[in-house]
Order: sequence, then structure tokens, then C-alpha cells
Amino acid sequence: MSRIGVFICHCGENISRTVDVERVALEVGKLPGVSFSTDYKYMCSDPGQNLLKKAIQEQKLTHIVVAACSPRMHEKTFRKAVEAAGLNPYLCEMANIREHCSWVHENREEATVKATEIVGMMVERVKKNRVLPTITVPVTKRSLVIGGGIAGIQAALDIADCGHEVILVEREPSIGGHMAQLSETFPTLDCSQCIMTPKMVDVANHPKIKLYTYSEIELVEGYIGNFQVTIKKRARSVDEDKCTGCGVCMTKCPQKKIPNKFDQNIGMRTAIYVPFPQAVPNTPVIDRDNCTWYKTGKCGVCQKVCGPGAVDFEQQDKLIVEAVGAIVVATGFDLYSIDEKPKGSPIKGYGEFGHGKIPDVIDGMTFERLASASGPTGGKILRPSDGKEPKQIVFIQCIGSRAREKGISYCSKVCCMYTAKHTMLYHHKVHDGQAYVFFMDARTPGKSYDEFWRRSIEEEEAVYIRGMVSRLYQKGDKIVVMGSDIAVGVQVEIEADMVVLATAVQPQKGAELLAQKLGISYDKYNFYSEAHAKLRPVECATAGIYLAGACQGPKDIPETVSQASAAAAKVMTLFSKDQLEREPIVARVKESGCVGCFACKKVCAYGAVEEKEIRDRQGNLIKTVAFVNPGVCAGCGTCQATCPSKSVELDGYTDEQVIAMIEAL
Amino acid sequence: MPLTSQPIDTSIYSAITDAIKTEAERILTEGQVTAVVGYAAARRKGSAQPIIITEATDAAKLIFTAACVNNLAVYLTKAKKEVPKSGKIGIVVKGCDLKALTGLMGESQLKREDLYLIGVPCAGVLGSTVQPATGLTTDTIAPKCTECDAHLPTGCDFVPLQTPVTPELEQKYATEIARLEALTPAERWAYWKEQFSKCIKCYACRQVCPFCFCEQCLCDRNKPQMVDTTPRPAGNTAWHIVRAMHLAGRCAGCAECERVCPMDIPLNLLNRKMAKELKELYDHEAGFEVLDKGPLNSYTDKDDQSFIK
Amino acid sequence: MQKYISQQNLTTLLDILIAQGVRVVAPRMNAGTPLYEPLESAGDMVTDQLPRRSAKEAFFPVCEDIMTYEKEGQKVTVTDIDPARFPETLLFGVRPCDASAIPVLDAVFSWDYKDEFFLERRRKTTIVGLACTTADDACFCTAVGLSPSDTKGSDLFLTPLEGGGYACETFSDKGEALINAHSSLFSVPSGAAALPLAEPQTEKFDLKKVKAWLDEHFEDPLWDGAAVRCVGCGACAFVCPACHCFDIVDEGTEKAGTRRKNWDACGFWKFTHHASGHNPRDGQPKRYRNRIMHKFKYYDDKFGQTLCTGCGRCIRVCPVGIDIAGIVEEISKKQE
Amino acid sequence: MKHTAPTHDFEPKIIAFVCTWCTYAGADLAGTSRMQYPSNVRVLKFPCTGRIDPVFILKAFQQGADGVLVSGCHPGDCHYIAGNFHARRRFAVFRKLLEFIGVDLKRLQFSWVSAAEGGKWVEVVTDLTVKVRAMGPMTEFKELAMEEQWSGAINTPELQEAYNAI
Repeated sequence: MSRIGVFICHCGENISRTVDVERVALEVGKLPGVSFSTDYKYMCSDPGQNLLKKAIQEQKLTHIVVAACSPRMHEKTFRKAVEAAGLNPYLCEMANIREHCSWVHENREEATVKATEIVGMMVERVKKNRVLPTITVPVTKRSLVIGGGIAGIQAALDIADCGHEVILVEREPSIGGHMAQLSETFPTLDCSQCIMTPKMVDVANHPKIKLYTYSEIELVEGYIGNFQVTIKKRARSVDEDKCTGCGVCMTKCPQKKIPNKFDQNIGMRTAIYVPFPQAVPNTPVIDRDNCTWYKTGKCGVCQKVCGPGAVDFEQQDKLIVEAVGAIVVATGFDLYSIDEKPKGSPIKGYGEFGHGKIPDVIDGMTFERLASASGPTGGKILRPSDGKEPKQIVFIQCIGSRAREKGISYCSKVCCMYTAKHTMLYHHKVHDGQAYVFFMDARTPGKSYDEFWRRSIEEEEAVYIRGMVSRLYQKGDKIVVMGSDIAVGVQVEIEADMVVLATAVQPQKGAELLAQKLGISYDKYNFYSEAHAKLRPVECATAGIYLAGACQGPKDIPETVSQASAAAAKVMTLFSKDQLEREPIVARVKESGCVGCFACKKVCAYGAVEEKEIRDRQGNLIKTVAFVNPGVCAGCGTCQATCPSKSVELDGYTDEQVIAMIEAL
Repeated sequence: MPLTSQPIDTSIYSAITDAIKTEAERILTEGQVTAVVGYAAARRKGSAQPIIITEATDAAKLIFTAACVNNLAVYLTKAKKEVPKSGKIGIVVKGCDLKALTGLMGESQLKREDLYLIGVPCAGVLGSTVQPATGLTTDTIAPKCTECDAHLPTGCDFVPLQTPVTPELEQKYATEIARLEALTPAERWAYWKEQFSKCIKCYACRQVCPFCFCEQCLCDRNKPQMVDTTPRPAGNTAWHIVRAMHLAGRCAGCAECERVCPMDIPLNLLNRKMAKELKELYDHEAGFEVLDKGPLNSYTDKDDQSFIK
Repeated sequence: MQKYISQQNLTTLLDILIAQGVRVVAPRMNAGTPLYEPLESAGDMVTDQLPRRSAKEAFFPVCEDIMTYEKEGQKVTVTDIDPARFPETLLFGVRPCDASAIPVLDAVFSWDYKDEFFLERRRKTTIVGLACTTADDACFCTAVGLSPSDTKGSDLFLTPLEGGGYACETFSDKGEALINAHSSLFSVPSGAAALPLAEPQTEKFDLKKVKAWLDEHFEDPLWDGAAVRCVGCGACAFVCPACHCFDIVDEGTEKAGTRRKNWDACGFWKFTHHASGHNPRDGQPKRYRNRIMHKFKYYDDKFGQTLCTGCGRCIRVCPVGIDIAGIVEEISKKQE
Repeated sequence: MKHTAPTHDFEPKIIAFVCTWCTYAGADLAGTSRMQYPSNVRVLKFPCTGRIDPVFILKAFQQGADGVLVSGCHPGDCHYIAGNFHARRRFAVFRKLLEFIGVDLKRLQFSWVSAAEGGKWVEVVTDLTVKVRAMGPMTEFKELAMEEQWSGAINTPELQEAYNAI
């Protein structure tokens, strides 16, 4: 039989003013199983806690109910006290007779009756409480960073600088991401590559960073502290260990007219290539789709000219398994295109802008490459169609973004600022040119941002027209831009030489597939979902996985870098202990009753439920049952309510406890 | 709607019987399956009972008649461990039975590749209170058959080439549900109270249900006793509510529970009512395809919440 | 004593008894199902259908309370249910297959432990049997040595006559007392012929041979064959006039509750499930074997009686068509 | 201190099943804000509405609740991502079942009350209490608990008393 101790707190007068605490103590003292009950002025004070500890020892109490304020206030306090007195902390429950009783009722009789019943309910509950040991999970102190843009680079460097190994995986042949493509950056106009490349080199040289470029995530298994990640390292056809990065192969490659994705396909590259000269690693890769050797079995020039003999046409894709304890997802963004979309797609293109078929209608990233000193035009703003310098240039904002009719309702956040930057770069490079900007409203919160935007108008002479463009069409070598100026209320028509569209920021293609591999959730646009929009913005709901950069939503560089460092800090917090300790409020499967219907697995939002085979001594499969990984389980209990045979039980909220409470009423 | 009893044509059943015999013999002889679950004639005139055969020579025992009422899917669930577990199993299924198998596949209880499905084109079977030797008529037909939308099972490995002729019948459950829905809550309570008071907790409804595959029923657990085990009105009502809730979104209407109830409690009425609600709320109909997640294991952010303040 | 009672007088008799506060239990329809239940009026009686459950529940209820308890602090108060409280009952219109099971049950309930709950109800109940005029192909009372006019178990036995009314014959003091108390409603035997009685078609089993075979065949392939299709429900045992297993459960809360005695069935997997998790009857064939053994061997060993009256209810309700008559017939043939 | 709370002939028993993150916290807020509401409600705390089994509602009615409230986080606010979405479906279906069995759904209230909605908690609890008080006791399950199979019935005064004690 249990020996329950009940302690009724007066909370000064907060409780005792309305609740007759002495009477409550007297009444609950009569309940079956209660062997000690008392009241005290301030249970949470040191003397109060000492009273509790003393009673546990002297009265040999086995379970404790403290009737006081909300458990949200002092449950930890009393559980600690109970633990100090030698009882398992989970054998202590709180009855909330302050927030839920004395403070909300004025009638002393009613409040006293209610308080007695609340305490009685918790007495029945605590009888069914079990000793719950704290759960510990070992932590592998290595981390995986997915994506080698500025977010991934920053997170990787921060973690590695703390002395923990980092596996950095990048899909493209080089790290750098979109930031490496940019010319200058707002609001300071410093050259993107100048600030980016040193960080890329740091990554390459860091002893704690293992870099896999031209690689993708194949499979993620395990849970917080214990992930096994299978990485597919695609065949580069060049041995990274042998290659010196001399570049002779590229100069000799006969295939020279392949559009370079890094240059938004307006610059050309060879079949064996590095995407840009400052690439890290500086090891070329053979684009097998465009290489003569792979297409015809002839050529092989690169192999012949390669001094160290690094070119290897036989190289195969490799699967590498890495064990890590934490994962930072930094897969970044992609840009919306105005092209025609497949039928039924929720996102639409812009037929009224010619669906991307007008050659001199380009997007902002292409403009970046034109403006970049290392870009295909050497930093000159030239039209893709005929290489002429545009004298009239129109920038149109909010293409796709905030356009519900196109399927995207969010703001892409960075376009106002980069368009202002573009007008400046244009003005610096084409002194006699005129830039026009069609915009809905300029969103420039951020340090020195609004000043920067004003400068583009006031000093760099950009003409901002508040209104939207309804149509674009080619007329001779001009592009007619038909729009409205709602500030003045007139229709505007501009014959432009070039049009730059500030297209929406979208998640990377295939973002949802990666999310499924990782077991993390994503929104309807495929941006990854943080665990809490306000208070856990860099954590995923899936424990041990963190988010950095634009994969979670549109972000500019400073914001991305901040989040990357924040994610790194979260990883370091995890790595600060050898064992991960967590509250033992987790679900457990009673294997004898489980029939393996996996309804629990279907409703688990955390992927905590696994399938486990039960075999006899001879190794014959008896049945497959559910297994809840205590490291992953968040303790919501949805599985238990779903389980038809109640073969999974949430510790701390078992059916026995709940039914005991209901029956006490 | 015929007012008087009309015979229902079951002449195709003898050709179906022949086809089942031949097919079962073939798959057993060729070793495609280790056993076939089907129906055989029983002692009482016109009656049939489930049979599990493992020898090709026993295939001659298989029959199909209007007395072949059982949903044999129950023999493939974990609650029934006696059926050989190794190898592929052949099973004779009516359209309604097939829906149960489909559901079981979605709930990881069966794998399609472990089954050889012998589908039966079915014009209907007899109701539960009818003597087995009685002919099939619009009066003697099982109530579930009046609402059948699967006379011809689809997706089977073998279906005899017969087309059942089925008259348009008054949909017995739909009519009864509508009648009960039109009553006041107190009147409905009185109706069910009377029905449930007859219950003796023999659990035939549970034991025969393909979806009651739990090795240990929630109602057989006693820590805590979630549902009173005693066959008193209170415990009976709780049991039938829990049962209907557990079957919601899963039951495809084989109506075995109702057929076997020795106290004639219209259990399938509860199941059909739940099915109707799931159709209206989530456009879900059980048993047509193998679903990764059932309607109560999934959600959308637009689900109805008009009942929530 | 032999008497005659007209249909009219019979109705009057029952209505008088009901008015006197006697609980008159007879076949009636409950939500479409024929059951032995207390009548509010004799007119509610339905005698042309065999009730779905047997008459045993008049003595051995589906569920009965045996005590209540209350807890306060460390004190537990137990209150026994006093069987003296049971009402006087007339169990009327009982088919021979039901009535004949009642003396069979007397043996087990008054054996080394006297079950006062059963016995007190038994003392307070007068049983009026009714000869059986309808049978279907599940009936097999004649196969187990009974008949549609068997008077075993009846205090008073009625036989329906050509031209209406019933021939009445008493078999106990209780039966005679009933007639004497209402003698004006009874008259001298009319001499009219009895209505044609039911004729079950099943051949008579040689119960000695059946038992002889069972004595030797605890392990036998027959069990697998008979019960592989059994789904493990309790329908057969619960409708059976002779099955008498029960389970005792406590229901209530931490503070108060009731101890109850409920019907149980050997077909349930839980019936022999040990707290350790072990189950000596692991599988339906073993459980079904127990059912047959208990009826045709164990009960005979202990009390010299057969625990089956051939009512055929288990055959009718079995979800999967298990046919006890067929199985016993097969056993009896095996012993040739 | 007031001692003059209005008295009623019948005070219903209301059982509330709430999630800890939103509604329990909302009820705490009502307390810290010293809002006043009827004392009829007894709160059972769960991590999430996803944990709340329909059987609990049934059990509550069986144990004599006259009204039941289930309350959790607003859609999209679930601390456990989707527990409330699962609960929403589960209860949408369960209430239909209870309705079909003959339970008056006015006795069963569902609500979303966030941690910031102390006022809404008060409103929901007050409304349900007033509504159920007007309806009178939930007799159906209580009567059912007294019912016996005819064969087991004896209905002695002692037994009646014992039942009343339960």
C-alpha cells in the first residue's frame, strides 16, 4: 500500500484566503492510501521544502502531492526537493489549487470543495505513478552540414572552430552557393567574392572539416546524437588527390560552348570545368553529358594533357556512410522563373511577360553575373541578345512574390534591397543610362537599409514607379513595358533595352525529397519548418536537426549568417555533454500486445516510431512490433490515443493514471 | 421496389463452385499456395462453413452458395494463429470480404504478395436469422447485400467469368440510419439501450471481425479497466461504443459482427453510420485501395472544425 | 397429479401471479429477439420460438453482484448480498431441452461448495415445462437421450392439446402447490390428443461410446479438424443451457465497488491465461476440446451426467458453423 | 470575501481534458488575472490533445460527468506539430458516434484556448456550465450504471445505497 504525503500550501494568503486549507488537509487525509497530510504557509520556501523532505524521511512516504500553485510554476522545484529526499522525482505531483481554484473563485465553500476534489484527483493519480529514470542518449560529437553556401560554410566553420568534426556536403562541384555568384552586396557594396572566398578557403583548409562536393544525401537513419548518413559522392572523373588544379585540362578541352550554370547560362564553359575560378575545391569535374569521350568514346585530350594523371574516366559514384550527432540543413534557395509551368502546378508562370522567351528580360541573378567583374562580360552590363549596352533599363519587383494569383503569397524579402543595389551598379557602369523600377512598396527594414534604398533614388537617379507591370513584349530591339503609376494614376509605357525581374525566392528544387529523407516537416512552398516560429527558429521539430539560411524562408546574407551561427550554437549545446539527458515523459511499447499495425508510426510527427522484429532463439521471425525511440520521442502521446490495443503508453500520462483521476471525481 | 418477396438469381453459383474447385486444385498442385481458405458444405441441409485445405485432393470439398456468409479474411489475421503462416495462402473472397483484406494490407497485417485471391462474383448471401437451406430472395438476403457496391471483386488473381444479376433493393442500413437520425437523442438512447441490454459479451462480434486483430483487446486489459467487462447495460454500451470507434474509417461493411450476434444487435448500423460520417467529413471510403494512412491516422489543415469553439 | 388448463385460464393464471408480485419469467420478444424474461403481462408471452438464450439464467444470471465494498482511509467495509432477497419466480414455458439442464446444473452448484446464489433462486422458483412442437435441423435432444416431451427438471409440465388448452402433470410439491393454489383454473384431464410433437432428425448417439473414445483421445487430430475454424468467441457457451463457467471481477473505483460473478466461456483465450503469460490451452483446438470433454466426459466422470441437452443453440449461433452434433456423431462412429 | 454566490438547484459536474501547453496555461492565466468563473469544472492535464482518448470522455460520462470539455491549442499552434489535428479528426468522428447513440452533444464541448486566452477559458467554462446546468443532470449513463440484467436484479435497498455511494 502506498504511503502518500499531501502538502497543502497557503501561498501566503493567496490560497488560504478562499480555500479552507486545514479542512482540505483533513479531508484528503481520509483518502485510501494517504498516510500524512498537512498544510503550510509557503511550501516553495526553504522551510516549506524542508518540511516536505523531513516528512518523506520520517513518515516513510512513497508518493507526494503538493497542492499549491500551477505545476507550470513549481513542479520542478518540488520534484527536485523530493529527489533530494531520496524519492524518484516523478513520484511527486502538484495539485493546482491556486490558478485553477483560489484565484478564480470567491465562494469559500465552493472553492474548498473544489480544492479537496482536485487534491483527491491528484492523490489517485500519484498512486499510479511509476519510478521514471532520466533518459540518457549517447551523443556522437560530429555534425553534418548540408549545403555549402554561406549558411553552410558559416555553420561548418563555427562548429569546427569549437573543435568538433564537420562533414560538409555540397551538391555542386564547388562550395560557395549563391553568394559566390553575387557581384556586390548591400548595403555596403563590398564585393561578394572578396568576402566570400576567404571563408571558402578556410573551409578547405580546416582540419576539422571534411568536405564532400558534387555529393548528395542518399539516406538518413537514426536520431538525435546518433544519425547514420549515407552520402552519394558522384563521380567527378577527376581524382581529387592527384589533381593539382593547374587547369591545363580545361584550356585543352575541345568542348567550349557549354552554358555555365554558375553564370546563369549566359557564360560558357568547357566539358571538364570548375564552375568559377575561385572554386573550392579547385578540382575540375567532367560534365559527362557534354564530354566527347563519354558521348563517342573518342577524344580523351584532358587525360592526355594531365601531368599527374588525375583524369579517370572510369570513376564511379561512391556511397559513404558517416556517423554524426547533429545535422544542420542549409540547402538555400532557388529562384522562381516566369516560364510556363506544368499543368496543374499550384505555381504559375507569367504569360503576360512572354514566359521567359524574350532574351533581354532577365532575372536579378543574371544581372549579378553581368555586373560581376569575374562574370561572362567582365563586369560590363551588356544585353544577352546582341551584346549592346542597354540605355533604358527597367527593374520590376515582386515577380512571383506576394502574387497570390501566381501561387506564392509570401514576400521574398531581399528583392527591394538588391534592386536598389542593381540600379546603383547600373548607374556606376552605364553613366548615361536610365533605370526605372516598378514596385509595390519598398521594404527596407534593417541596419542602413532604408538609407541605401534612398541613395539609389536620390543619388543614383533611379526612377521608382509605384505600380505593377501588366505586360511586356518585344518591339523591334526594344521591350515595351506597359504598366501603371498608381501614385499619379496614369498608364506608363517604357521602351526599354533590358528588363530585370526581381523573381521570388523559392526553396531548392527537391527540397521536399531531402525533408522526407531527414524526417523534417516543410510548409506548402517546401520551405523547411522550424520547431517554433518565435522561440525555436533554428531547430526542427525533429530533434538534432537544425536549420540555417534560406531553406527555412527568404533571408539576406546577414540574417543567414546569424542563423547559421545560431544553428552552430545549438549543435554545440548538444555536443557540450557526452550524454543527452531528457525528461522521461516518452512513449513505450508493450511488445506483448503490439500487433504491428503501426498506427502509432503513422501519427508520430517526429518519426520516433520504428519497426522492430521479434525473433525466437532460432532466429525465426515471431512478429514485427513498434518501437519508440526514446531519444526522438517528444512525449505528446498521440500514439497512445491512436493505438487500438493500448500497447503503447506514454510514461507520466498512462491510461491508468488518467482513469484513476476520472474515477476520483 | 418490390413489395413482396422476389427470388434472387443464384444460378451462377454452381458454375462458380466448379471454377473455385478447379482453380484451388491447380494452385495447390502447382505449389503456388500452401493452403486455400474457402467454404465447404456442412452437416445441416444447405449450410456451409469455412474450411482450410492444404491438399489438392480436398479442393473438391470447396463450394460457393448463398449460405457462404463468412468473411474468411478473419482467418488471415493475427487473432487466428492456426492457419499455416508459411508460404502463400489462397483465399476465396466476395467483394465485401476483399475490402477487409485491402484494409488489412494498409494496416501492415497482410501482404498482397502472400495471397492468392480467388474472387467470387456474388449476387448476395443469406441473412443471419434465415435457415441455411432457404432460397435467396429479397426477403432472405443479408441486409449488407442490399447496399453492396462490390458484386464483382476487382484486383483478384482469379475470378470466375460470371456476372451476378442483382435487383435494385431497398438500402436497409441507409433507411434505418435515416430513421434513427430523425429521432431525438433521448429516443435514440432508448433504442440503443434496449439493443445493448441484450448483449451478453460473448464477443462473437469482436472475434469474427477482420479488423479486431489485436492480440490483446483493450477491453481484455485490466490495468486500467477502461471498459467494464461485466455484461451489464453500462459495460455493454461502453463496449459497443469503443468497438464502433475503433472500426471507424476501417470497417468496410462485411457485417460479420451483426450476422454473428446471437442477440441480433444491429451492430453494422453503427459501423455504417460511422462510414457515412467519414465519407461526409473526409471523403473516405474504406476498402477500395490500400492506404498508407487511414482517415483517423491522417489530417489536413482544412479539416472541419465547426464543432470546436 | 394430472389436470387440464385452457389457454384462457392459463393467461389468467399468469396475470394473477404477476399481480401477486411473483416474477413470471417466460419466453417473450425483446427488441426482436425471443428471450426468457419477466413478463409484464401474460399476453406478451411468445411460445412458438425457442428463446435465444437458455433458461439457466433464472438461476445462474448473466451477471450477478455478490458483494459491495467501500474504502475510507485504511478501512474497508464489505457488504454481502443476501440471497434471501431474491424474488419468488415462476419460470414458465420452458422447453424440455432447457428444463432438463437445470437438475444437471444442481449437481455442480451443490457439490462441495454450496452456491447459495444458485440454490436460493432454485428454491424460490417453480418451473413449468412445455412440450416442444417445433424443431429445426439443429435440434438434437433425442440424440442425447431426451425428447420433446421430456419432463426432467419441470415441477409442472404442460402438453399442448388438439383443440386448445394443455394437459398438466405435476412432478413435485411445488408443481402441486401451484395447481392447488389456483385450483379453480384447472379442471380434470380432457382426454384430447396431444398436438404432434417436434421430431429432431439427428440419430441417437451412444453416449457411452462417445465417452469411451474421449477417455482415450485427449490428443487426437480430430480436435484440430473440428476447431481450426473456431474464432474463440463465447457464443456457444453463453446460449448453452448447461454451460456454467463464471468469472469473478471487481468493478468500481478506488473508493467503492462491487464484486460480480459473470458468465465465462472456455472458448475465450483469456479463460486459462495465467498471470505469468503462459496459457496451457494455447490455441482454439485445445479450447474446443475442453468444451467437448467437459460436456461428454469430465461432467460424466464427476457427476454421472451429460452436460448437453441437444437444444442445438450452439449450432445455430456459431459464427463459423461448428456443429457439436456432427462432431459427437463423428466421435461415436470412431468408437465402432 | 463574498459568501453570496447564486445558488442553484443543480450544480453540474464538468470534466475538462486539456493540453498543458495552451489551454492549461490559458486557465493559469485566467487565475493570475483573477478572472472569476463557476467552480464546477475539474481539469485533467495532458501533454497534448493528441493524447486524449475518446474512452476518457466516455469514462467521464460514466463516472457521472454532466458535461465534458476538451480543449487544446489552436490549429497550427500545437507544441507537438500535429497532435491537435489528429485530435480534431478523432473527436469530429467520436461526437458523431455519441450523437447517434443518443448523447446530447450540448454536453460535450470542444474548444481551442491558447495560453494567452484566459478570457476565452473563462467564457468556454462558464458557457458550458450554464448550459449544462439548465439541461439538468446527465441521467443516461447514471441510470445505465444502475441497470441490471433481469436475472441478476434484486434491487434491495442496501444495494441501491451501495450504488449511490459509487
